[in-house]
Amino acid sequence: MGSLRDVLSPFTAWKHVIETPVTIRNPIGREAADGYRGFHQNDIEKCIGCGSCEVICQNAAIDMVPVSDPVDGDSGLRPKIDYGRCCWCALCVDVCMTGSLTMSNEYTWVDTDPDAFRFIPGVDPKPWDDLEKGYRREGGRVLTGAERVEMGELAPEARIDNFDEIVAGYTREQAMIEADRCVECGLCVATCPAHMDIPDYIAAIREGDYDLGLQILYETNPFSEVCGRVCTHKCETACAARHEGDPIAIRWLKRHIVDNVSEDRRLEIVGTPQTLPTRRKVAIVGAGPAGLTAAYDLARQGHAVTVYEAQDKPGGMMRFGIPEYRLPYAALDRDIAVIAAQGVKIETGVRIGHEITMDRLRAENDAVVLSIGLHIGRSTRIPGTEGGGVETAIDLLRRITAGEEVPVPKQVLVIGGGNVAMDIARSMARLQKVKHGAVGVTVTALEDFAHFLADREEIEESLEEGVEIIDARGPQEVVRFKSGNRKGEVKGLRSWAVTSIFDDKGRFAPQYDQGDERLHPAEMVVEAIGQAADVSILGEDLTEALDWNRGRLAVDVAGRTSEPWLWAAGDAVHGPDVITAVADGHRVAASVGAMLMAMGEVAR
Amino acid sequence: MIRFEPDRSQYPQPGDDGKIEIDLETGKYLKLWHGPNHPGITGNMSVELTLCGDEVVEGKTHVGYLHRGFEKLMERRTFIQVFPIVCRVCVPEPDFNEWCYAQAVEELAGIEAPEMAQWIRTLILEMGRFNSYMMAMGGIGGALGMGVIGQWMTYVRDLMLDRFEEMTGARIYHMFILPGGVRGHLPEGFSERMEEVLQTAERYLADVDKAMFTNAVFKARTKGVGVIDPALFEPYGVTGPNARAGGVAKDLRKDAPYLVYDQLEFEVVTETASDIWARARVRRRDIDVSIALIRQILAKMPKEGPVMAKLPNVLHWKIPRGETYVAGESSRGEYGYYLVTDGSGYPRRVNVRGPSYTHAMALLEHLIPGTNIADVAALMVSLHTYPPEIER
Amino acid sequence: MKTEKLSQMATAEEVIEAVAEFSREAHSFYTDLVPKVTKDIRYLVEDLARAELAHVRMLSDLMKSPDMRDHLKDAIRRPEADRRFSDAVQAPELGDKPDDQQVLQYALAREQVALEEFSELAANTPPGLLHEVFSFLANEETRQKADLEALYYEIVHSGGV
Amino acid sequence: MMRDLHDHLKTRYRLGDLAERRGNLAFVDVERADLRALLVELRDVHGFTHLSLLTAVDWIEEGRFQLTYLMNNRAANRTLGLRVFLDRADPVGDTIHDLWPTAATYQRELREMFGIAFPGSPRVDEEFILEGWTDMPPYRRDFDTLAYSQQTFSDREGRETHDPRSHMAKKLYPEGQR
Repeated sequence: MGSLRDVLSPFTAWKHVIETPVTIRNPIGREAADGYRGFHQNDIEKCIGCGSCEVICQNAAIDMVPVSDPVDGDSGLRPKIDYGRCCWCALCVDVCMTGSLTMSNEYTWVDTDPDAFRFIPGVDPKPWDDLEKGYRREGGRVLTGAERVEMGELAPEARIDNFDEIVAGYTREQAMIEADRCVECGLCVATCPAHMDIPDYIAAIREGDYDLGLQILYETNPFSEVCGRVCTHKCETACAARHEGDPIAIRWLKRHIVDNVSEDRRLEIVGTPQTLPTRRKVAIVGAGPAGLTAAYDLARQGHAVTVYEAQDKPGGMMRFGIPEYRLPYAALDRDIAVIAAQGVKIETGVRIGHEITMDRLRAENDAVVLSIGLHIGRSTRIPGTEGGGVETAIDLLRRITAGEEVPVPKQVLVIGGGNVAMDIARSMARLQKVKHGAVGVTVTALEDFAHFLADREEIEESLEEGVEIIDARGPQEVVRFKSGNRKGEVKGLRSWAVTSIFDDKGRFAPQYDQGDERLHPAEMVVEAIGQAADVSILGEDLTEALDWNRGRLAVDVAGRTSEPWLWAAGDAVHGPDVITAVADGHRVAASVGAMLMAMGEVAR
Repeated sequence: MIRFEPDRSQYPQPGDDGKIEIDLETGKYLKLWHGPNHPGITGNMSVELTLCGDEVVEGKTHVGYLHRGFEKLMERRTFIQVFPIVCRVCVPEPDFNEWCYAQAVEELAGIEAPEMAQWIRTLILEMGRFNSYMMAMGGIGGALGMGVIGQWMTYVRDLMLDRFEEMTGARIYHMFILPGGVRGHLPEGFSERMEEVLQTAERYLADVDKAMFTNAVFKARTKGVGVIDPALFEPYGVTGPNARAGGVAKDLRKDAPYLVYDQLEFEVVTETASDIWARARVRRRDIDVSIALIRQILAKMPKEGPVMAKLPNVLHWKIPRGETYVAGESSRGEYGYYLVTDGSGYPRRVNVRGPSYTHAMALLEHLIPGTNIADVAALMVSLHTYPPEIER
Repeated sequence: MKTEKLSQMATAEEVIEAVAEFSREAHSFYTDLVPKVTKDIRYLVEDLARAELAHVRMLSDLMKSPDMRDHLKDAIRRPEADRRFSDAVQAPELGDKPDDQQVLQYALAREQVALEEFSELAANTPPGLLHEVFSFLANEETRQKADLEALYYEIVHSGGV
Repeated sequence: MMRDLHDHLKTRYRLGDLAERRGNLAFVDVERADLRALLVELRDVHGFTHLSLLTAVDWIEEGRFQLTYLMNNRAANRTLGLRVFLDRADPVGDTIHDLWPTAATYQRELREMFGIAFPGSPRVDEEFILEGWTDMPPYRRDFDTLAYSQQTFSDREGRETHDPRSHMAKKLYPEGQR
């Protein structure tokens, strides 16, 4: 038997009888902790419907359901949560690419209808929608990489005196890390004009299967090597990763695949047409991305395709518009070689309208595709633009590519704020560096930096190379010497400050401050403001016969003009962009192919 | 002390092979299911008892009442998707699952959680241990008719759950220790609120000491009852407080220091009697160790620093082929995860080593013959077992 | 006729008639131009002709409106811009085979003159019906000029590749 | 130290290479025939007295099961994982319940979940977790839990999801445009 203490001390428990109860009288309505993981909230304006929440949910509690129409970078889908399955782990919140999905600290809700517990947060109104408290992940998203792998580039001093390619391309290790960041939502696919299977080829990189990657690229784009370098990468503006970090370097990853497949292997993988020749003939005018893509598709369908090119080399604007430091000619040649290997005949140095007329093309072929691009450089036509010392950027770029001698004065002024302006500025800078040992290029643009048309990286690289960029200047006059031995030569550009370029509706309505006038000294003025197609090759009769739509050839969705034998594609129809031209080429080829097929049926 | 000694002459005698032949047809025996629904059972399990008089001649443990095939489920979830389900392997002390799994994944993937995360993980594990012991104290009291102990302990545990709630966003399944680190820092003023909880706990524990450990009835019912011969510890895989109650000073926190335990000062609590009382006492004293550790961690831990390592994209996270075993000292003993990877995005095999696996199966079945039916509940509860970690 | 216009004061009827004349001239100018330009830019000239015709109609409706009739004889100060206004009517500076850019530049110049004319008229007339009419017409011209500017930017400044 | 032990044991047992995971954890392949003697030596000579766990891994592609015996020397803080491979077509392991009685539980579970036989292990054929289970041992890799649950349970009505990529394709460029 224990001591007396052992018998008595348990009775001390009785003291609790007079204590206030510790239980909460009404637990319904007790507020949870600030960071509690309760019912979800979704900021549906911020949400892009990428579906990462659905993918990560191990309970399959989330369905992506349509809430609005899809637009670039937003599928219009929003997560609908089945709370019968939700385990409140909040991985969906942690993985959310935009930070739109959060959890409130509300957790009590009684309802007799089980289906009430399936709803779309942020769409189906709930009392906790505006609660400030609840689970918010700390910092940015951590479950997918947020930072882009930096691309190796030639340093400015190493690149300014030559036309060597600037971008090094990813190593396998770098590409693997960058490819790993992709969440495979596929929002980019809709935005890509050619609807390339972006998540799939990025997955191929992760698997290290470059053959597969290349195969995927060729399913949608025979200019993957070119696009891997100079694509306008609209896809990256739709990338889910951009909302809380850098978008995936989709363009560089595409290039990385091509870089890792030898030329021979590439020809092997792509192969040659697997169908019998159809004996149908197609003429394509212009060997740019649209024309050659259409040629590639049509040749693979078994048709005899001839591409006519006015310049003495194929490639169109890819060759003659884009400087070599951005797109080495060898890269372009490799893409074209695969197309030529499909049996496409490319006749260079043949100017339609001169050596061969459209009528003859029409007579000798079953279909004609017009893909002539935008090769006429626009002029501002301000006073002084007529006469020597004033050039258009397009023309100069073409002459540089063709190896022609171009004037390289010590001080050049470029009018324009787009990528063409940067291209010519940087090209001239290189030529100046070689000839004079110093760069003297000034770019004046109507737009201010906030509204610049050129890509950010183009602007940055231009500045690194010593190009001076002055934004928000309206050109007024090319000033010429009025007397002396340089009489008539260009003295510089007179400009006014632009106080605003767009009105409150975002429309072009330039306002100048005439008091802020400047003279930018220069021996040469280059206009890089815009481009036009040379439709004069069509001839008067055809021009008159065709339907037009506000300055451009009227075409149906498939690119067919009002003349049943004539299709039009590329920049001249849809504006300047390689990938859009590629998409256009596919579209036209499909339409032409369908027509030829129908012809074949009739003949039989 | 008066102890009733039964007349054993009527009891079956073991044969030459040591086994007892039980023939129910003789009418001498009674089958009794202790559980799966019984106040004296620890969770959803049962012991199939064969009684002769009021003495147990055989006990067979039955589990499977809440088997969800976790280990198999994990094999078809990506490495990140496993994270939300591991905690569910053990309700009262879920955090060991989170930590073991995270640590195993980190090892095989070559990732190291930041220092801040290591401290917070240690804090969580001690808080979890505290809670688990609260259940154990309440359970042992309850099994011996002292329901009020259970009520006090539940209250104190609830206060700790409040701290869990504010730190992790959830009370029971915290889902806070992710592979790579932890999900966040401690909220503002956490230490102060924790101190209040600890002081309340100490007040109630003082009452437990008076009402339970200094209680003639409790002593009579537990001292010398349910003795485990320390020689059985290794053959039966006995670890943790069950072994420490038999004088074996083994504690993974000391023997194989993990997280930041090598930077903390604490003693390994032991008792010698190896009976129910000793096991309860070891746990009671280990609560004090936990309380001290929580105070120490909060005082010593860094004030800032990242809590997550950089992870690969978890949506297609692949881990090279390999295997590892990560274990720690839970409130019941060695808790470990054996993780095998095969280079894919899914675990090849996850095996959870819960201490209850050996304690509630082979050990209990070995101990139970000869026990008085009235002591079965106390014996069971004194082993402090949680069935889900047996059947996983 | 010309000298009358140059006098300091005129009636509202005279001023509006001069404006209508300006638009009528422009309409027939654009109409004549339509067959001369290539088909691809014909839409531009046609659009401009249509706009001018709409103008003429609007002004003629205005003159006929009962409210307006009472004010037709009101004397108002002839705007300074009127001189350039008259010049523009007289001297279309456009070649025989203009391209889209030339046509647009020409049209923009005309809009600018009209805009200044109406703005000045609005400023010169005291609050009342005439003031409102001129303000309305000035706004109308501003809008049309903005449309043309936007079109000019789209066609000429496409920005480059 | 693990390496020393491995070198030492290698002279008498057919052991694979030592796969070191951490300083205090390593794995090694062991021939089934050597297992028992090795376990006894590890326990009685080298202080590996604690059986942390015994479980199996199904390498279905390789046609074999891996049994993992995790042996722990607590005093020295060392854990050695012994890997014994069994033919998956006829998996038979050797019982060690006489060395560690608790092993009988592990073996009973392996019998039920993987279908690995341990002749002589007490109550090895008694149901452990599953009652009335007639399908294949469920922890084998070829047992498809998803298929099982789809056959056994029904999905909730009215659930439908959309893949963002194909949904956008359908809405924005239904012609496919390839």
